[in-house]
Amino acid sequence: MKTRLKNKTIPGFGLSLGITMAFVSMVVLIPMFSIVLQSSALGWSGFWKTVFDARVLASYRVSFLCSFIAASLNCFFGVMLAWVLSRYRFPGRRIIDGMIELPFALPTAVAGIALTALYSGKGWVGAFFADLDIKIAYTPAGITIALTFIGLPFIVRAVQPVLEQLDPVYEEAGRMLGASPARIFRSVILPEIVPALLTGFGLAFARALGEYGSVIFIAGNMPFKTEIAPLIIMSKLEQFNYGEATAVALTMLMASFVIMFCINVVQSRAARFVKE
Amino acid sequence: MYVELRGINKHFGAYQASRDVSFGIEEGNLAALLGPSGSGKTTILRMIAGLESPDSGDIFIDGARVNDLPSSKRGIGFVFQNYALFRYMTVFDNIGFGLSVQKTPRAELAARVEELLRLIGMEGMERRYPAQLSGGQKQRVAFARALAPNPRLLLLDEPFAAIDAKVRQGLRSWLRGMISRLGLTSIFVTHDQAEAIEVADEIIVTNAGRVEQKGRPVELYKSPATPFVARFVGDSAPIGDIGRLKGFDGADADVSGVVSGAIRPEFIKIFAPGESVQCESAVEAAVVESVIFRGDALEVSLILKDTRLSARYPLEKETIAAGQKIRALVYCLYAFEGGRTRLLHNACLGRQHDAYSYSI
Amino acid sequence: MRTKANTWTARALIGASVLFILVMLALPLAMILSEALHAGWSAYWKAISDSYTLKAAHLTLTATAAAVVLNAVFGLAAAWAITRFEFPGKRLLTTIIDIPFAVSPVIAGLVFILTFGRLGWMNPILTAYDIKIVFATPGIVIATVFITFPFVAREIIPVLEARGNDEEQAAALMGAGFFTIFRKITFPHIRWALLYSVILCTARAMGEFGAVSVVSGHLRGKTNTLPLHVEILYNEYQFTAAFAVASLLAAAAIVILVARNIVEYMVKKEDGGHVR
Amino acid sequence: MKSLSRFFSFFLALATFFAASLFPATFVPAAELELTNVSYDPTRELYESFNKAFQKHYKAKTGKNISVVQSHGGSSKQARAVIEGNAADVVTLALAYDITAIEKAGLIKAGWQKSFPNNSSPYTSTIVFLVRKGNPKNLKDWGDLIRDGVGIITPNPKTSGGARWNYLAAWAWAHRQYKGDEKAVKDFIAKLFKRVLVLDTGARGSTNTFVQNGQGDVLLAWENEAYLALKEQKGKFEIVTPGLSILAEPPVAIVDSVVDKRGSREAATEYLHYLYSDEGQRIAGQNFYRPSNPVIAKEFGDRFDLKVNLVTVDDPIFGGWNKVQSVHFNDGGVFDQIYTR
Repeated sequence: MKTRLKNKTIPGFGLSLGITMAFVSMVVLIPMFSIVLQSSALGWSGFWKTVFDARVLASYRVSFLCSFIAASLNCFFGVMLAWVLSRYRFPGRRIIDGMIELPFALPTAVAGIALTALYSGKGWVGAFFADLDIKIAYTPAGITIALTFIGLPFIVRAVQPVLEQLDPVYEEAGRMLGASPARIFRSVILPEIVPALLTGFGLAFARALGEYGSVIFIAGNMPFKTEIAPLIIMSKLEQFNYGEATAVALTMLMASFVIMFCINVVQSRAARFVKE
Repeated sequence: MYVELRGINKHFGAYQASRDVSFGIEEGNLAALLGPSGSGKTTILRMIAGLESPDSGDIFIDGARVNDLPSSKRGIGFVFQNYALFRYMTVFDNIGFGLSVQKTPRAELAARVEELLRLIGMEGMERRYPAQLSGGQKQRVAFARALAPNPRLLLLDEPFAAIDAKVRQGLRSWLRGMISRLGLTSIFVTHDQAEAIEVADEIIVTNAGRVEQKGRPVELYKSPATPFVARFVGDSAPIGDIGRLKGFDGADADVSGVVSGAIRPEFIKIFAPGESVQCESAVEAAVVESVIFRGDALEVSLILKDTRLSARYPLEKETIAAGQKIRALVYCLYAFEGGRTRLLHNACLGRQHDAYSYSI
Repeated sequence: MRTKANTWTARALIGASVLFILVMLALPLAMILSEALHAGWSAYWKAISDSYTLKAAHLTLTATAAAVVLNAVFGLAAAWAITRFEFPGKRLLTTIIDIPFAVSPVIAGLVFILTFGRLGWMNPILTAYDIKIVFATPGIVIATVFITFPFVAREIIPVLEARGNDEEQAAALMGAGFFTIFRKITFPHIRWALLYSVILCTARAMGEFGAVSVVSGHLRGKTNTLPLHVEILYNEYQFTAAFAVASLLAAAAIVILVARNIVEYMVKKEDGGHVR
Repeated sequence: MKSLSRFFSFFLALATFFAASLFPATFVPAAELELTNVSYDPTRELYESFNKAFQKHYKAKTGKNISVVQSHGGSSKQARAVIEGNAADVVTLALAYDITAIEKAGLIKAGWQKSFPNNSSPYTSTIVFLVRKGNPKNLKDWGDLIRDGVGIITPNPKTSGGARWNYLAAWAWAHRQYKGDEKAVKDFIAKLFKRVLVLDTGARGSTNTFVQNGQGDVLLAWENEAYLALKEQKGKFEIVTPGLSILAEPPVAIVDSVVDKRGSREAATEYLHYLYSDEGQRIAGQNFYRPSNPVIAKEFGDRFDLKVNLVTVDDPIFGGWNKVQSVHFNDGGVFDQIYTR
């Protein structure tokens, strides 16, 4: 199909789009196509039977619930961190700012064994809670902590630039109109950061949903209680059950795609307000 | 004095924003803080509002010292330079924000907002978002928002800087009318002297952190207290050494050691070729550099004793052209004596001619 | 601009945020370090210099280098195509590029097995040319490329979009070729964003566990990356060795984060603009 | 001209893409003769010492140097990798079912289990209990496990070979204990798995959960795994051999399609035969695996309780792996029913 290119003045269109399409097809499209191909071998009835199997549904529940709680925890602390990092000068600020990306850089397996060692009955933190007869590792709480660790950078890094570039004049206008700092935060600053916050939340949620490496160490993997969806895929694979594994994988893929789509919609809608 | 500043000093690091600033403003008065950018006028406004706190000195509103009062408790309405409307709130919510903070009942709030919308001539626009308004509309909403909680003092930071020229004129007179109708003590900051003269009851000229002069526009124009005010307010041409002009030379003028000064265009009278000349001894020879048509008169730029001056030349007189030699008489000028400014009349004119026409 | 923390709420917010970072990030790091040095320096050094560890480190560096190079090339090409031209399906292309962010690493691994594995539909072609991808280094490279696919593109596109393309158009009108325009006009503006995203991409690539473990086959000394080696050591009761190698990865992560901070500082100093 | 440059760039990209990713592969120097042994979790220590001995033996016998590349992981996970293309010359997995899966995928010829003695199982093991020092909960046999307050650790039978042997051993005991009453046996197994605290994916993961992270009161483990734990963590644990257990036969096999392509059949056969040699059997014994050669087994008589009562998977209760897999472990099987709470 002949694409009618409006601005052909800048060269390099063929080259750049060519490379882009080559990569996108080789790395994303062809592999994704394989998933669809493989799970279609299952047929619709097989697909629904697998996806709505009790244990798979339970794993969705565990995965979605823990990912949601982890992402929300990250929202609360992420906004606080972004606020503190962008508004106050205090000793150690640069070190804290530097550490935010650690979950990106640290391998998930390493995080997994470290968190498990930390929160299990004998670990530094775990022992403390064990005395209070509270188990963290091998429970959904453990999963949530691992997912919070994984998702932490997304929200801080989404909200921080917005706060840093926000013109202080809005807060001053709020103060002049007699609003208390809390009210100013709620009605002036929050709306400004909500789009970035939702984007960060979406990314953290999608990332946590698919996390495997760190979670299997701390989860305990008890069916119906702490077995996460990626583990279902893995265990179905280990039973040479490719069709069902890809079926579950496809539903996860669908969920993440919906989340990413919502993020894009939110971003474009928010841009409408800010047409300065 | 309704608003009073006494001995205010403020510096940001090494930069001294306010040096011993003291002045007062009468209740119901509309005052302008006029000065070049960076002269500390905005800082003064922000200190009154409580957005900045002075290093030393006191601020009084309605007789009470407010230094320790937070901005929200000073009963001040503030209009920001680029409006600072809350982008995610409708016009209605923006205007009603101040009242909703005071927990005003819904109905009363709505009534007040509707009243204000009528006041600013924007009925029916409650549901709009700031991004959908023009610059002028945004400024009026910002004005209404500041007025909503019935402040006792209104502060405006360069309210028209961000508005394009032709809308600005209308907005200025609209604002002038609003404030005088409400009888609300107001202070606004501007770097545009025409705006200050046109809108304000009184003007406070600031320069490098100090108050140069405070007074009604006519006063500032006619009797500037300092060289800065003379040069800044109205047009004037600087004179290196006034002694070199006839009638102001050392001999009979009672000035000694006076060096520089400034001449306003209306201080100079240009004689058409062949026109009878008063006071022959004080007339100076000059060459016309350029002639610009200014609507009601011609603005003539001329070189007199190698200093460039500008003067007005009525249309009905015989036309003159660039390069033509003419004769001009300097009625009076501002003499700068050690930081103070004094109006000096041309000695040879004697007393009989003290009244001269001013065209503001 | 940042103020000194003077109010009570400011101090409380800072305290809470710092505590959150200490518990969530500093504690696991400290855990890794303490376990790693548990048996003293000699054991630590032995674990680090063990032949399998070195082979794993070699493979990790090779795979990371290949992945970062490929992603950088893709990122630049995609950013150029997307921000400099108008063509149908552009928004869809940007969403597709973001898919790897939202997809679970497990699915990523599975996807490549289904495409390039013995059961994959591309198998006849691969065996015909005797090309081995999965269970060999190319498989690990492509899995790492997938995981870090959007990093560079996602970082450069906003920078180029923010700047608009009038400079490039002007240069093109004056007859400049693609490479001169890119080198002289575009590259200087995205230099820092590119460096910043390459750093993040490297960090994430080195730390990938889930996807790589599916396609790796765990052949000791041949297809084990460092994160996989950590899991193997952990499963061989060599806990101190596992944490020692983990501390190696954590150290690499910290070095990378310091580099990121330096880059960000340079950007702030140079044009005041915010990289992200 | 326009489409030409687009097409050219498309190919340029593909070329750079492949070159860059293939480059590291060709770069790795091809070692001399090399065997790949894909094995399951707990045999790491066994094959580490065995491979060293085999290298010496093979050098002495044929004068050629040989290196053995090991790969360890959950038994069925490893079988899956081989099926997907992980080129293994030999596989030494936890249960016959996993190797049969590879056979079904066409990589191993049928009748592989007969090509090596003792059902192609050079070493056997059984399932025992690992408990804390002093056996605080006084767990003597399977019956004690379902007492209240007992925390059990075992891997997930759906993903771990070892866990399936645990399950079969428990089933065999319950079958004898309740004299074949199907409902009572299922009820026992359900109660047993209700007390499981953590279901790791692999046998070694479970051991770590019990040993390193101190979870639960008893670990159902391979005999060799239990002894290894004793060696690693001196004086913290002790072994309890239940009255009845299962004869776990982890089989070995040559992957025909790979050895034929690589021409390593001769070396691979030699490798597996060496497992049966006295030297090989002794290494197995030292690593807590029961040598299949009775003579050597006696040498380790003090270590292994040779008199323990063992049932095999081909016992009429089970009827071989295929039946067991479909009845108990496949989706919807007995194990799944236990978990549809």
